Amino acid sequence: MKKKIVMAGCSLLALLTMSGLSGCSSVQPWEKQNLAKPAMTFDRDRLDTGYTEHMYSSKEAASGGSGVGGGGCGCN
Amino acid sequence: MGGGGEIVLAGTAKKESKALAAIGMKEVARIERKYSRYQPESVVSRINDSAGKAWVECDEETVALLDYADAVYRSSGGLFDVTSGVLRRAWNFDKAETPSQEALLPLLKLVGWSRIERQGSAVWLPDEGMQLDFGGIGKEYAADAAAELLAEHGARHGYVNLGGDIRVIGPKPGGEPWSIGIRDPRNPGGTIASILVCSGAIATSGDYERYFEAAGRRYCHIVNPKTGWPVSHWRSVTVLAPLATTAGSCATVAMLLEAEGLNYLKRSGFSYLTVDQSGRMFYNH
Amino acid sequence: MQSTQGKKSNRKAKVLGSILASAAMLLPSASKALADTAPEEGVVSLKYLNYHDSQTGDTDFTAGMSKDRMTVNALSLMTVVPIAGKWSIATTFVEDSVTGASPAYHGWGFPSESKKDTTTGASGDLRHAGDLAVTRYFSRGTLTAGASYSQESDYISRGISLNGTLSTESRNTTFSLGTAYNSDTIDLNKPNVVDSKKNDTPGRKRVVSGLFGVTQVLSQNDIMQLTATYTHGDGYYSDPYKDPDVRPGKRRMFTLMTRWNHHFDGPDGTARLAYRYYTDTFGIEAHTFTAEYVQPLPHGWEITPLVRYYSQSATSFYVPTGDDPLAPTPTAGREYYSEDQRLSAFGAFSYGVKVAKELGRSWSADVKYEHSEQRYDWGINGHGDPGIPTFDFRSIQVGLSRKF
Amino acid sequence: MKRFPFKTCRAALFALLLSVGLSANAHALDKGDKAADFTLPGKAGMVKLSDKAESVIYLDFWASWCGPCRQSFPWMNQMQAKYKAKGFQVLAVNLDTKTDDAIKFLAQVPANFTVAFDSKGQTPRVYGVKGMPTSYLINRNGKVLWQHVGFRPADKEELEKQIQAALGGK
Repeated sequence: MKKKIVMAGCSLLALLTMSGLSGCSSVQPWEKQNLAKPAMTFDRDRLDTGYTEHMYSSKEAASGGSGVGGGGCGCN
Repeated sequence: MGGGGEIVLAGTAKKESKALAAIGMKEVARIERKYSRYQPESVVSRINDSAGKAWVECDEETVALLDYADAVYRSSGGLFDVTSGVLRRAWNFDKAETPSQEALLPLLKLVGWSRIERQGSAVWLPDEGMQLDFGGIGKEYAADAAAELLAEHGARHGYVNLGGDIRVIGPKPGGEPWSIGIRDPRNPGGTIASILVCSGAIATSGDYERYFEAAGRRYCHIVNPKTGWPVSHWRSVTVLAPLATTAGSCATVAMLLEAEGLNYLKRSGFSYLTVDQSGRMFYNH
Repeated sequence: MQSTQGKKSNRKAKVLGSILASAAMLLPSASKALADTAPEEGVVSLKYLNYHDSQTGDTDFTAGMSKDRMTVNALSLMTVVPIAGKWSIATTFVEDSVTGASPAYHGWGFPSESKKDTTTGASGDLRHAGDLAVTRYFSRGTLTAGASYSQESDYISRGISLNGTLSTESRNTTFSLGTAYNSDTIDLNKPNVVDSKKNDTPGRKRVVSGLFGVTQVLSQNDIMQLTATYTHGDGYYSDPYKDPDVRPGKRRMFTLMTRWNHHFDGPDGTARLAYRYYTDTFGIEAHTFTAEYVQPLPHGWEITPLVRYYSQSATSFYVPTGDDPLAPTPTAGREYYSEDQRLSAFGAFSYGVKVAKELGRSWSADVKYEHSEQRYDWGINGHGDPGIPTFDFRSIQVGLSRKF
Repeated sequence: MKRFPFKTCRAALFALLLSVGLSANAHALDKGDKAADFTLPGKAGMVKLSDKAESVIYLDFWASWCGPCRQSFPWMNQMQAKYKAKGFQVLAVNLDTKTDDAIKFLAQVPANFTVAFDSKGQTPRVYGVKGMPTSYLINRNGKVLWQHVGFRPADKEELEKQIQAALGGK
């Protein structure tokens, strides 16, 4: 059962990225005013993300996903 | 503005050079007449006479000069102040005496470019007795104006020299640069260096132009508007810049900034040569 | 008023005016403050967190099992210093203090003669953590080396990491690759450690993780990121303060995270959606959906409502509560077992809101409230343990930051 | 405990990586090309590139939302002032789709050089702009000397040397 899900995940990843690259018309550098807004970036408020990820990973079994590294803790 | 003036032109027939030089000199005389404190009907006198009384409308050139004075005031952190000419009343270079604090205080109250009010092309000096004095700008500006005028009339080789502030119109006819000597601040006849210049301008500000010595100390005509006392760190500051107006102001501001003057010159990006009181030279050329 | 004589002198005045204008431009400034170079995006920010969780027995099966559990107060400081646009150094310091405990076993902490009442299950003390990251910027990529350290009375964690990104020439596609190594040591001879575990194998854990990601610009208003991480951990996973609690000595984890940000031209708002798939060798499989909507408001205000849904399956060695939630469940014949409710199957809904305010060009302040509730029957990954009472936590964050 | 199927997943990921071609689009102005002329609205009246033919031109494509562009303005002011007398001209072409964003930016950040507005983004297409900002140095006879993508404080020294070189060699 697990095997199927993982395979689905990987192929989804491959499919989406392929379509992403060739499919969309490439956005010119000077057309990126909206993409440059802080809200559109992925690591916006590191301290907020730090606390939030720390809270949820110490109260749930799943953790990580957006990055690697960073301190571990004995949160039990 | 005082100080002698000469226009050197080369590469054209004598008669034509003379005519061109006359045009240049006429321009210098016009500016001197218009902005001299000594001429009663000059623009500066009219503004000073209306101090504390009325607004004075100015023409485009005067407005540009006031804007420039403001730019230099801000660039020098308030030390280059065209209203500080009034302090000269306390410093009489013939009597060779330092003024008392009581004599200085009332004059210091009349100094303050930031208190000048301006509306469009009109200007207002708030207190009676306040005085504008373009002495630190006028001479170099006249050199630039004359050089631009001559260039417009076809002059290609030569320079305009007003009391040591020189604006080059173009190199010698063969393209070689002019060799300009920098005066030795302590030996009137001698020079301490000479610079080869084929474009731009060179201006010097020194403690040897008008000064007196008392109790072993030299008091020159460049006065700090905040303290009312003359500066003493540099014997002379020479600056090479694209325009004589800029070169002159930078030299004077460097003198006013005293020890900090060297950093100011480094930040300006221009070539400079300074001599401190021990006679040591600092330059980057 | 001197009248200008005719057009010629007017033109001349313009020429002379331009001399003075360009002369003014050439003047350097006396004080450095005058030359206002734009900030190079250096940042100093401070963030305070207050976290509180509690458990409520709101089903007839868990009646009476309501209890305040844990409170955490934390303060963190981050500085990012750019150097000539080529480097940047980011440091973060965190200090948090924990009071109260998570349950040592089912029904822990409730008056019942049948159980031996151990006093606390969590370190009621201070934790200090810090990390340093040095980033080198290239024309189309970055390289970041990081080091982290975290210490509390019974747990020390040290880590190093290396992350790189590379963009295509149009900068519409960016690949990221990362790896990290973490080494944790657990102090097993603390007073509250369960006696049977005092002589366990040394309390050490080594974790190596890798990351691969692709960020793709889809349109002027859409950007998507796919990140896969793989973590390989070996060592002491059991919880020294909990009994019965014996967990496997190794854990492999895999996550696949898809993030999509969409900007709406009309309200100038931004929707931020994310889905994370998680699976590991403990038998956990979890789905996480988060959605935020950032709405800028006049006078520098910005409001961001957020919702989150999380669901996880139980680990293969989770010991469910028997017919009496307060009684321990026999663990005979099991190699690994744990009653830690975080290993049971459940679902969780969270909601929250963050309000931020720009104060001038360089200061900004923000406040964030978030509440999350876990219930055994809200999950989509298999049946939960009805003996686990509903668990809630709420957090308040207050932040202040300055760009320079 | 079933074996975890990591191998298959990792293979899929690497296949993906290899198949991604790093596309470089064809047309762009290269070193030595003739700078394409253009006429755009400026702060006061129209701005034509060939009007500045006699001088060395630092053509900079920028936008109000771009951080490095904001950092390049004080430096461009300084360069314009310092080398103006030697016939050096900065021409900054704004690419904001909404020009009043640019006006708001210019009210905050002083620009003592010529600014032109190209909200349709025609000129950057012709010049093959790759990132924001992108600048071109054009010598006195209209040839593109080089193209520089991005702006970092560490670039200032090198850029100024190039400008001096371009000004020096008539």
